[in-house]
Amino acid sequence: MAVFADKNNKVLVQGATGHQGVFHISEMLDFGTNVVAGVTPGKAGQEVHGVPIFNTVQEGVDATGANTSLVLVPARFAKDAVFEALNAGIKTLVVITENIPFHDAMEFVHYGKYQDAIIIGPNCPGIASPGKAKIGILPGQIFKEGSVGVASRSGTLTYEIVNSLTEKGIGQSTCIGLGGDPIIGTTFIDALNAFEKDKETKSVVLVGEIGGTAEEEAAEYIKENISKPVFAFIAGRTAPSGKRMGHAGAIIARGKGTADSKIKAFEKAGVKLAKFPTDIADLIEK
Amino acid sequence: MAVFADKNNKVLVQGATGHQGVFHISEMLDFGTNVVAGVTPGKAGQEVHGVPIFNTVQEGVDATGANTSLVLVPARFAKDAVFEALNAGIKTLVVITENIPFHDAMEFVHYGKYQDAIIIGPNCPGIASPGKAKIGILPGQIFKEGSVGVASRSGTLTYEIVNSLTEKGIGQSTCIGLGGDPIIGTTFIDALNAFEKDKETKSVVLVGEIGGTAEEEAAEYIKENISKPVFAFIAGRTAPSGKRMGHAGAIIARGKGTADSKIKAFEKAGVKLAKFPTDIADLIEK
Amino acid sequence: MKLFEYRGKELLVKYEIAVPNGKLVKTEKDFSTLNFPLVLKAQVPIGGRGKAGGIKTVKNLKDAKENLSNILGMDIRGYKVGKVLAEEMADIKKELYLSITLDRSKRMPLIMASASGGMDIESVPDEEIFKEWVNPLIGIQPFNIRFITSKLKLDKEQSKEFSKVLSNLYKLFREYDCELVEINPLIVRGDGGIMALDSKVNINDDAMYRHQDIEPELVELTPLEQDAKEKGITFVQLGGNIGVIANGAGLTMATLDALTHFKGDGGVFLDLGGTDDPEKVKQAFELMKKAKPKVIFLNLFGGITKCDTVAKGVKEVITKEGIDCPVITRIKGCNETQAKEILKDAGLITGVTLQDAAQKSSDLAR
Amino acid sequence: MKLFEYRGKELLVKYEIAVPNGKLVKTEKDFSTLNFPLVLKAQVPIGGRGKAGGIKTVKNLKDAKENLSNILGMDIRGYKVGKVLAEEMADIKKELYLSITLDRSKRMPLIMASASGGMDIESVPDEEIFKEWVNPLIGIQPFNIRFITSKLKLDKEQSKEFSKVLSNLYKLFREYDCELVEINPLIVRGDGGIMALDSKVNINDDAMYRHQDIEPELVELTPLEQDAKEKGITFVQLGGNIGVIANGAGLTMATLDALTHFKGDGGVFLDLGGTDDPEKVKQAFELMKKAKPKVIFLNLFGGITKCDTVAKGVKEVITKEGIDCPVITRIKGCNETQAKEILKDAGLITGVTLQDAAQKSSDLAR
Repeated sequence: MAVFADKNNKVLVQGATGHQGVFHISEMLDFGTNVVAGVTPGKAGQEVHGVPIFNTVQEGVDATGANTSLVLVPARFAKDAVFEALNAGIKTLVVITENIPFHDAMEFVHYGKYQDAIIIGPNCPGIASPGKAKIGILPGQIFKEGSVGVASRSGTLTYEIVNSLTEKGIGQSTCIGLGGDPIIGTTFIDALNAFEKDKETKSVVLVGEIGGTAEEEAAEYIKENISKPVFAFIAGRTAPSGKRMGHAGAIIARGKGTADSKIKAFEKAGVKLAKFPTDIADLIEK
Repeated sequence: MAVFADKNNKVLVQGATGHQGVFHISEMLDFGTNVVAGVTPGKAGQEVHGVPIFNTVQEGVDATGANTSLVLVPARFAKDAVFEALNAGIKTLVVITENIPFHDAMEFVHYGKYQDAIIIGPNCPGIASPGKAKIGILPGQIFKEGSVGVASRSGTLTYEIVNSLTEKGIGQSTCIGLGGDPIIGTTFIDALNAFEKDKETKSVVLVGEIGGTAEEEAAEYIKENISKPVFAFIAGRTAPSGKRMGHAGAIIARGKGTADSKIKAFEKAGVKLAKFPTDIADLIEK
Repeated sequence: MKLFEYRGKELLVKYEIAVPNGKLVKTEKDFSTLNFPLVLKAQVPIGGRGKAGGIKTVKNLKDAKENLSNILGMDIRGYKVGKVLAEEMADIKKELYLSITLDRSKRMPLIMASASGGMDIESVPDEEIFKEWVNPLIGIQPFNIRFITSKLKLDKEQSKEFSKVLSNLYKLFREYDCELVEINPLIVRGDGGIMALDSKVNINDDAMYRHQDIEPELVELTPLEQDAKEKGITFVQLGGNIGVIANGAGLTMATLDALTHFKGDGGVFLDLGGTDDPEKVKQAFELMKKAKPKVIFLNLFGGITKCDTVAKGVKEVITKEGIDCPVITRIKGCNETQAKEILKDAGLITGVTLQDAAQKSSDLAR
Repeated sequence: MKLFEYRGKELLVKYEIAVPNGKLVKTEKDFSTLNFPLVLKAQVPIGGRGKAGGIKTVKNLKDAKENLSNILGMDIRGYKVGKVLAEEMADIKKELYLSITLDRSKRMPLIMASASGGMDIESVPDEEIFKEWVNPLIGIQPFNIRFITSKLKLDKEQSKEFSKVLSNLYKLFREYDCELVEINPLIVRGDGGIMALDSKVNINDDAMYRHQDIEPELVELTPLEQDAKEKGITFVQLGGNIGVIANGAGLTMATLDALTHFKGDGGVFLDLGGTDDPEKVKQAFELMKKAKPKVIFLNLFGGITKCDTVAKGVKEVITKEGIDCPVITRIKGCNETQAKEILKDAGLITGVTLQDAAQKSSDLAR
């Protein structure tokens, strides 16, 4: 099983012929992902690592049966790209692009709901189910098949954590980079809900950070709905108020979104918290 | 069972204190409908036939648990009323109002899909499941409990047909007035799909008319998906091209939407067609 | 409401879509600001005016005067020409087709475009027409425009121009609550610019209250239909000699169908709707009388509307004002017995069933 | 980007929301077009300026000149006042609160209003704040406005005015890609009109490219932060003395947290992001040097970015340009062994684990 990404994803890459596109198509193919199409307007007929390029998503879908899109286009074209994919019937979207105006993200997240699609991101590294598929830009070599589900608002921090799990022999079912923006399509709650249902997943790791109340809501959700053990790490315990810490979403605004509040909420929900990112593996081993 | 309307509908009426509202709340209560709330901005605290009136749909929903709305407000306020009901969590809407600009209807039909709601109408008489509930302005006395499902684009014509069924002792599971506008929320296909699943419904009557291609699409759908016998009547066999025959949707435009085309499509799909509306009962009896 | 070409073009200009230099012309003087050669075009709310002689190219003033006087007053399929648009000839390099209309099934606006413009779109093969749907929740998006534009084999500059035209045309379609906007042909000029040579703009009647800047055109309806519209009565004039009054559009259509079955010929479609207001019944009968049918067929189904209430209204009109043709009635539903009594009192013929009444009406009209 | 009050008000006026007659004042002359009494308001991108003495009421020119010179140049919580807005006193009958912000959980704009305006909204009891969410697919609708307006106990005329203000404010919020628009207080004047006495407008940085009409304010960032922004480097100055360079925002934050655990004190947050461009690594180190930390802690996780590529960049900077503080490194991931060799060559201290390196850094900085 695994969640959101597995052998059933037929992946189309929007922004396929750019530097990032070419590189990550190759990386995804190496991981075993079924990359079937690329889209760059005006470049139909070309190929990238054997993957055919189309002018429009619809043409790519019609020709290859793609059901998933990886969005790598620049921020100012991202909304259009997501709308195009949704209208062409794509049901799983992974939006890597960062710096998308959040009003754009709001619109496409709600339009995604209208189209019954799953949107992961924006401003995320994507998703990887070891042994099955990687849709995104996560480094392939850090993963190992297993039963820990990981959902995270941060990129490198997740790699760090996943890598430490793998080093200790703890494999992962699926790792989801949810994205560091204030508006994201798939939240901790969506991920928890999917992991709870997934037979392959035995425990869940959440990697949170300052800003917003997604962790607090996840904690409430865990209390009522999640039977599997949940572990968490929260970044930004020492971040000052009012400063944007790298991610657009990582900001303590008007006293809301502190790491303390998130840590307390998780503790109340029985979630075990790690002090250092690399501690998670030890917590799970216990 | 029955479809769309039964004892589970807790009905809120938007435009409750107007002439139509007051009259039809009484008629619906007589039919046995669970009318729980009315909404007219500025009239909170009043009652109509014992039904409490609220200023907003949200207040009505919060106080009464209403899950269904009957929209009786004037055309220029209809879009706002539908949006308000959808945002308040109403999941079944019956929009009686006619002359709603179709761009407004397009927007609320798609927004209804986003909210996972069923919208019947606009420009329709509503829906009645004899012995269970009536949500709309159909005359209560013509119905009889039974197993024929009726879906129709026309009001009085449906009453005529239902009445002739009842006179011959043939009862109905649910009668749905789909509405006479070019843009409607629930189509023949939606109705057929619901009737097919409904254990109480044994056969289906479709009442179509000129304009659009809803009947042709229904015919295609019947071929593939419907196992129950379907009967139909099409109005407007002698209507000229380009003239709007009463309903906004009843127009043959650029050669499309003729009764002939619809009749042929139904015949191909094995649907039995009545020459006169009052013949349907005879066809079913056979 | 269908706008005349020249008024549709005023809207195009408002949305920054270029049209030829032109104006309505009535007298010689009106030509003074225009450069020959010109095209004179009869303003009628239907297509096919070219074949009917409503479009003429003129090279000089003499030519223009002669043709103008021919076109003004001309009858084009029932429409008398009252207005003529004169436009300067355009330098046509390419003719495209572009329209936005309503897809009832998908419940979305549908964009259609073709590189084969200038002819009736019905006669263009399907594979040469490119279609794109716009979701009303998000409106037109760059990818919609890109798709259509990419199919038309335009060069880069033309594509850019065409994209603007399409984007603006969609705006017009939405903001003016249109049922249809069609430009055929939309031309590429010698200098690469894009220009609308014709316009069909059809605004949703139900939304006219939002568009007070658009003066209603009165030419679409017959005088009686116009009269009915003002009174809020649904009234359509047809070719035959039997006037049908019923309540509800579907029932009225079904009644006309029943007449046809018995070789009768419907002349008026009059839908009383849900009314049981005697005043409205009276107005309806008066309108019907003005249409001078040979027979009137009144078909009522009583639901929320009580049959006897309508019958009383009918009786009052007929006894007070008289009627000079036979009236066949067929009454069914709520309080039908009382209604039948009332109408019998008023001397009307009552059919037992719809078939029976339709047959009687058809026989009497022959 | 947070706009100064006066520039927020320019936007309000653009959206037909009334503000007091006023202008920026620098010299005596600037007061000539204003009617006393006036309010002088320091323009800073933070709240609480009233308490800090940044707002003064003045009755005459003498008063005004004196207070203006006091306020200009004043330091308000780290912001030097460079601009003062003078506004005519308004006739306040009632003070309301109105804002539109982003609800991250619902992923929708959130309207908040209260009849208790004029004070910090955080101190208004929850039950006196009325909330309404706007779905971005359909935008603000009459029912949203009706709900908020009905709660504020306004009379009919005021309600109508307030509805317009809210509708226009939402337009501004959407069209200018705002994160926040807040008017506190929004007053009802003696004559019944509605007027904005203050404005907070915060535009999403990621959308600034769509708003070329808005000149960026430079006051929010420290000079080094501004420099970093121009170079596209994520750089935040904090209170402490340890400079942290890591790749990825979450990892950088976690590194700061680890320092704190060992009683270290982060002074710079520098996120290299996904780069392995030696030029960018160089720029990052140069910026860090300018911030004069006591210790630099470089924490790298190599994923797609190879550790050795970054290490080469670091080595080059350090060997070419030197560095005058200890650099502790902790390297993990792709090609970590090679990277460690390179950095050792460059004379840097390598920690084995995150904890180890954080402890070393903290100890050295003490």
